[in-house]
Amino acid sequence: MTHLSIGIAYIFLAPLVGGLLMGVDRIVSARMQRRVGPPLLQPFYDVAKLLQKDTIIVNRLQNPALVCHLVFMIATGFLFFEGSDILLIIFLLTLSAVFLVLAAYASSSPFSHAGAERELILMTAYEPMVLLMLVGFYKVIDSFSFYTIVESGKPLILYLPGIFIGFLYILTMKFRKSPFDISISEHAHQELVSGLTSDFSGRSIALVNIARWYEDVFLLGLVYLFFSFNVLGGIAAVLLTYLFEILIDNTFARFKWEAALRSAWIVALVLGGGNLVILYAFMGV
Amino acid sequence: MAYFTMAKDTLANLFRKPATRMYPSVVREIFPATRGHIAMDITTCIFCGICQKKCPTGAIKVDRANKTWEIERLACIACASCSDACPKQSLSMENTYTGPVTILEKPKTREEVSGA
Amino acid sequence: MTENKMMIDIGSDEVLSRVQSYQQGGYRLVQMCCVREPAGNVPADHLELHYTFGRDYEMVDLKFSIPPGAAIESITQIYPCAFLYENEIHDLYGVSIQGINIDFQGNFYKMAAAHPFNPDIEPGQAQKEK
Amino acid sequence: MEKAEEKRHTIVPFGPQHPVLPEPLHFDFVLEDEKVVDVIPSIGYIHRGLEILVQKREFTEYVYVAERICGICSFIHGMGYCEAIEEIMKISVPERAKYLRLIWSELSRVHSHLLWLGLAADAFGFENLFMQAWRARELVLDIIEETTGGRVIFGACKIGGVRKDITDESLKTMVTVIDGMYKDVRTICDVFLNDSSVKERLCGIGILSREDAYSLGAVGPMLRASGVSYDTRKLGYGAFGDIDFDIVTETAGDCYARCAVRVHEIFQSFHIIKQAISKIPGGPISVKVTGAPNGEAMVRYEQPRGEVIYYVKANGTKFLTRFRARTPTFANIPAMIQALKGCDFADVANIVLTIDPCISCTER
Amino acid sequence: MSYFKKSPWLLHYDGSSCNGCDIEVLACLTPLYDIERFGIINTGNPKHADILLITGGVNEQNADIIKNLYDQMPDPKVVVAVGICATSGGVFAECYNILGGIDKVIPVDVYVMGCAARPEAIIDGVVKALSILEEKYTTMKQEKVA
Amino acid sequence: METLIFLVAFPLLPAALLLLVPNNGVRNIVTRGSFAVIAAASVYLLWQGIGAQPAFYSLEAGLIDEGMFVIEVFLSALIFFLGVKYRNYLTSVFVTLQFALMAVYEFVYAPGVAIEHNLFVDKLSIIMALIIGIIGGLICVYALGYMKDFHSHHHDMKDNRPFFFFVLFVFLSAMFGLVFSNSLLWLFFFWEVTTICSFLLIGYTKTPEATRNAFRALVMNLSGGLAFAGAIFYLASQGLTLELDKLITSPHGLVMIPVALMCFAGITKSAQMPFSSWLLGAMVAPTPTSALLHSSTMVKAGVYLAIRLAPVISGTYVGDMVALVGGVTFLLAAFMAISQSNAKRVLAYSTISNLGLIIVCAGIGTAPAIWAGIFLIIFHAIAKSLLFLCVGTIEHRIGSRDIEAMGNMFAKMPGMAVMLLIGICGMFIAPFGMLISKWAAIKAFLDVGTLMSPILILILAYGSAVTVFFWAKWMGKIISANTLFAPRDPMNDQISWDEWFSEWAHTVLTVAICLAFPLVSQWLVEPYIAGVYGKDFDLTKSMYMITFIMVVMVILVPAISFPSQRNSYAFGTAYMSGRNTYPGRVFDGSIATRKQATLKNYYLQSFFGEDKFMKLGVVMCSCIILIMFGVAFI
Ligand code: NFV
Ligand code: SF4
Ligand code: SF4
Ligand code: SF4
Repeated sequence: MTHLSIGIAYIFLAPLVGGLLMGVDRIVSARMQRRVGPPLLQPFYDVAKLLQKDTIIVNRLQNPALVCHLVFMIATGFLFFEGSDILLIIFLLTLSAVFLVLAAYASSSPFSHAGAERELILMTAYEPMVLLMLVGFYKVIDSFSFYTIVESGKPLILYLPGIFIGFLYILTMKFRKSPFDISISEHAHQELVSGLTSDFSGRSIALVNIARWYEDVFLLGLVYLFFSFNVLGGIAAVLLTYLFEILIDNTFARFKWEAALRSAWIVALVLGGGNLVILYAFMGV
Repeated sequence: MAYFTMAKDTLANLFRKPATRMYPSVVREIFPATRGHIAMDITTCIFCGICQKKCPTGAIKVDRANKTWEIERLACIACASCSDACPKQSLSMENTYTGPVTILEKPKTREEVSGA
Repeated sequence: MTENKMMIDIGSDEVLSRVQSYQQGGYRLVQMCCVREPAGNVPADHLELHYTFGRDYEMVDLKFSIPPGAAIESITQIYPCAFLYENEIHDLYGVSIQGINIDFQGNFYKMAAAHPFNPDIEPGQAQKEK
Repeated sequence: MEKAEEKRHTIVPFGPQHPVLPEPLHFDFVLEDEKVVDVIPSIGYIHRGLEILVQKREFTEYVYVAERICGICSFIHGMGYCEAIEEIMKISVPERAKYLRLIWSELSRVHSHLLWLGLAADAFGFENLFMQAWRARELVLDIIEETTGGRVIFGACKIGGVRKDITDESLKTMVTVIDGMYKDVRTICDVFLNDSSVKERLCGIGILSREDAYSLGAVGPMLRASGVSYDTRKLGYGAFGDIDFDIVTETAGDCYARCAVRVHEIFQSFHIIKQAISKIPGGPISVKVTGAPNGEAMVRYEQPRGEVIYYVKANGTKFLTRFRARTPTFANIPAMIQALKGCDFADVANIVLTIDPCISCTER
Repeated sequence: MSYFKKSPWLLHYDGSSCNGCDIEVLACLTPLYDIERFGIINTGNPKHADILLITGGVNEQNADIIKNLYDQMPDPKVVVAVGICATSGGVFAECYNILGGIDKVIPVDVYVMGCAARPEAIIDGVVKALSILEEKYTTMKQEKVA
Repeated sequence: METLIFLVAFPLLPAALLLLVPNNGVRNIVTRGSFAVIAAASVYLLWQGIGAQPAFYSLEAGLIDEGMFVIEVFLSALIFFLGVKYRNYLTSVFVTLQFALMAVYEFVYAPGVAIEHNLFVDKLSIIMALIIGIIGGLICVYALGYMKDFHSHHHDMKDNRPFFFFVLFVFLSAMFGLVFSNSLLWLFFFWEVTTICSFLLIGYTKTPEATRNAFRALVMNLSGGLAFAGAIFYLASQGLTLELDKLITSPHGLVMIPVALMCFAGITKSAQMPFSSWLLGAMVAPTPTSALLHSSTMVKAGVYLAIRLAPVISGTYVGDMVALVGGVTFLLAAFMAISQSNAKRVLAYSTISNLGLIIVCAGIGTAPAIWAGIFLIIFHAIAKSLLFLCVGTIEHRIGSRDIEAMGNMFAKMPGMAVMLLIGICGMFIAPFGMLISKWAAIKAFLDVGTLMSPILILILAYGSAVTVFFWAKWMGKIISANTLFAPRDPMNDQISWDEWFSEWAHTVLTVAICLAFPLVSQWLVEPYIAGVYGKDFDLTKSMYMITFIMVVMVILVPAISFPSQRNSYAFGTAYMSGRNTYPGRVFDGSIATRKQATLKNYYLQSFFGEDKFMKLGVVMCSCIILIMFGVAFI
């Protein structure tokens, strides 16, 4: 029952936490660039404003697809924190991501289209690593459930250092940070204008942003699993990870799709695959 | 392989004071030389019209007969050509810039300036 | 280093051969431009064209004039990058230039006036002559 | 079987409003996946027709218009126009004015290059670097504003000299500020030149061979990055005759080389400014100009983006017959198109920006 | 309660400017002026933007573009003309290819003067535009209800 | 037993009828009627079989055996002759060798071999029978409409529909025979009949390309047949059993060689690398052929055999090698699918890829792996068939089978678009079938217990990642719009009733099977696995609930949110960098032109080029197969 209530708590709290984290992100980024940056609550203001703004659509399918994106993103996180099978949840995450891509396809401007293609490339790039990570969890804990992993008390990070680094690598893609912010961008630094969201407006972008908050919390939940043997340490590690992602964001030039795909695959193969092979070799099969 | 070349500086920036000038809450002093806007001392003006002739945008209108001098702020590029040329030094280049105006405040006709 | 530049008056018929020889001499195209009020004993409605070439720090300017409405040959066969200048001259002065490799057909600049630097010439006249 | 290749051609309108293009410029890109197969540019979004204003403004006032050809390389436009007139009118400008012109023109080169560094960083998605480059640039702008009265439009030149003097004190502080900037700019430039993720985006991208660069008429850093050593400053116009500097060249001809050339030119300009400050003579800063020009002149200067050519033709009245500026970006466009062919869509912004396009200069 | 004041997103379009104002607008984004302090993001995309910031005047070719960008922005929206060129055509007003200020093609709400407009002036202008934006939202809402 | 014989024999009746009565009206009635009968019979078989134990029957074989031998002689002669006629001598060589082996067997060993049960039915057979009966039957119905259109589009081709339908039904009959045979001899016989049927169907149009590809299919499958014959010969010569059920329970060491040979046969038939090219070549045939070959027949025969043999090879090196062939094929075929814009080729590569995964499951051969493998067969058959049928119909409407031509589908043919989308969802999206099986496959691979585990996981990880790419971009194409309100394609209404019926039936099945898969698992798959592996097997029950909810959500959320959007937002034109835009994504281009911004998908040719990976796959898989034989003989 408690698991279920944590799941439900996720539904309500994740956007708050996600939004705050994004607010922190923007301030820290600004400070790293020697700027002052926006107020902490800026992400909420943005979404509130977007909800008030008019929405112009290009294709009738684009908003339903975005609603699906959000709904399945929430479902993903809910099931994750409710303790369901993570493997299945990852598929759900993909589903949600596919809907985002479809929304971009539907809006059919050259830029959102290219953004959609690139997003798909990114998905292709990060997915192997995500799967390998789960397999690593399973190999160590013998379970695919959040709570079994947490309760096992095993320091996953010690078993899966390679996988953790690999996951950090692709986390940068999921957080849409430089060098992998090739498909979407709310700041105007993009040959694709705003990439995926180029042809969304008002409410549509609000949906995308909210879904992103949910996603961020879910992803950090995954990070937490590596450190779950110690609650406080775990939370600290999650925050440090987040900070590290911001640092990466501010110290890298954007990669091109080919470099993103190739490097992510190699990282997954070498770090993820290597870690797995070692696990299988040493932990007995 | 030299990634993270900027990391050290970036992290250090976290602990530096932001370079931001907190305009509008803190207003920086403007350089004396800055070309901000044209100020007029109508009392000394002899309405010779030189400034009008020297103005590259035609922002100044001098009427010799009626002894009026007008400037259209929305056309003045603050080049100080007029103030350089004014034989009486009636015109001077001040270093404060002209603030923005809304559509309502936009002068329908040429703004009359006498004094400031 | 002192500046080494000269301006040479030529006849409009020797343009291509001159340009050719500069090209062979390793000169590159520096600029082309057009003036409406030529100097000297050329009638006032003529246009004067300047083709400038450079090699190292040396600069040569070929000047020739053409009567209004005359058509000239493009030099893009010799200097492909000349197309920008030629299109510009066409749009601003209404000079019709034949055989430009990338011909914008008068759409180089979209302008309120047809040939603003040469108001005498009828709008569209240059195109018609082609 | 259908022709698969043609079916896969994506046509993308790029610009005039586009976040990576600070200025309006349009391309029709034909892409296959993300490879650029064909590109058709179109310009004219900033064509104002300001050259015709010489017929409406007196030649002494036209300098304010000439300065506004472009807000980035504003100073040299004003200066070039003045010097062309001075050449026709055979005015010899006081030495001190020459030095002041030199100092300002080099300052404007520094600010232009720093601006470019920022935009380039933005184009390859390095926001932090963009911010830092522009932060450093503000220091230069402060010097400029303090000495000329304008941040981007200097308004400091006039026919026969300059409008404002710089006090020796200011010159001294200028030296200290520049010395202070060295380190700051160095750290920024080191990232440009050494960071692997930056190199990944610059090395081998948009290669322009020496031959192409030469024959397509490229100028400035674009030309020098392809290994041609050509810098109009070597003509020794103004006070450059007394200044000692070497032309910066690179041989690779790619985006990285162009970036490196600009980076080195920033430091070179610092160096030149310091030399000039140490050599600057006293004396008047302008001479009185009377009469009207008659004749024609063609002069060239080194703008931040390369060689600019001014052609002035006067007819003895206060209104000139023709003023023409052939700006470096105009000359670089064919080379840019050449470099764009076959590149990646993601590199388009990079390549377009490495010519440091300035459309307002180009179209006037 | 409207949030437009807290989160105005910009679209910057460079009309026929000389770049002077253009780079000053960009300078506003950078550390020294940092307009993100006001929640401003330079979106570069009309569909995301609330404020259209235009530098430079209107010429024959970009008149359509400006109109088009304006049309693509969802309501409520305001237009800020930055620089003398954008307000009146400025020094180029008499050129054959300049139609004049931005208000020749779209309604302008705030005029920022200066050649080039100083970053401080641009910030003032944007701040001024915010209250107009808010007003527009209120009227828009009332219209919707009605 | 009667149902079995009925299913095998009945299709021959319509086959004969359709061949002899070349009348369109009769054909329509006979085909639709036979579909109903066959489908009903296979459901009846299910009815009989649920809860029942596997049943083995011994049929009085003498006459039948003789009959089969005669047919075999006849067919071999035919192929030999065709091979010579079309100068495809390799065919003739293979068929001669094969015939020689069988003849020797017939005369030397046959008398000594006693076959106890030649027919049998178990849960796997029932599953296969359902697929063949329902999906195969639906394809035949679809073919009615399609072939009519086909010949009205291609006047240059001879209308030989009676023959076409004849082969279709013979094919079904052979497939039924194949899945019910316990005797390897019979199995082999039906195996060869399917080979020949597919040869005839691929070559149907008689164009040079079709003939060439038909021969390619023939040669490759004959090489598999040859291996099969070799297996029988070996078994007989060693005095081992020729019965499937006995074979898979016999001790490992002895039967490894024939089993390896039979796996090889399975690999050829299921178009694994290096033999995938025949299935790609088969694309020249009319769409019903492709649908049939890809979903319910032919290739499924290959994986069926592999699944059957799984218990023997499980945990052996042969099994590992089989799994590797499947794995490599799975991965590389998925890569190559990315670079394709021809819809049928995408489907083909995806089939090859999915079959690869099934082969992996078979090669691993553990209980969970087999569970996954069987479900892959089921889900794949339905969804892939649906996709082929849709592509076929669309091709006739828009005149292209290129994915890039399918933009705006949603406006032009909404029904078709929905079906296509559901079919694609079925192939890769979470709660739908293929993903459930993939999920199970991952779980199965986790516990393989050797280093195969991480290797297969890696393969799966990469393979499924690219799968998302090529399906999603296709979906994107379908829902992207050129214009806001494209007129409905008038051709939409001309789609024949048969096509509509068949496609909608498939669509419903695709969704229904996802909802019903727990039942299928409980009633059919788990009992089968329990039977073979002797232990109870049950997958996390909680998963059923989640997938059920998910399927419902995936259907409901779009269904609710779409109509609610109807008029609430204003329409605008797409963003084109500020250039003027006009309806239909047209914009003002350079040099005063007006252009359409075209949106083409990425094919990443440089990264996922077909040539590169095809070569790599052929080399790798050939080596692995050689190693497989190597370890089998040792
Ligand atoms: N192109 C150009 Fe300029 C420069 N440098 C000038 O001539 O910037 Ni606007
Ligand atoms: S030039 Fe000076 S004195 Fe003459 S009209 Fe102008 S302001 Fe008055
Ligand atoms: S400052 Fe320049 S533009 Fe303004 S009024 Fe004086 S001369 Fe005219
Ligand atoms: S107002 Fe001045 S600085 Fe701004 S664009 Fe116009 S000319 Fe340039």
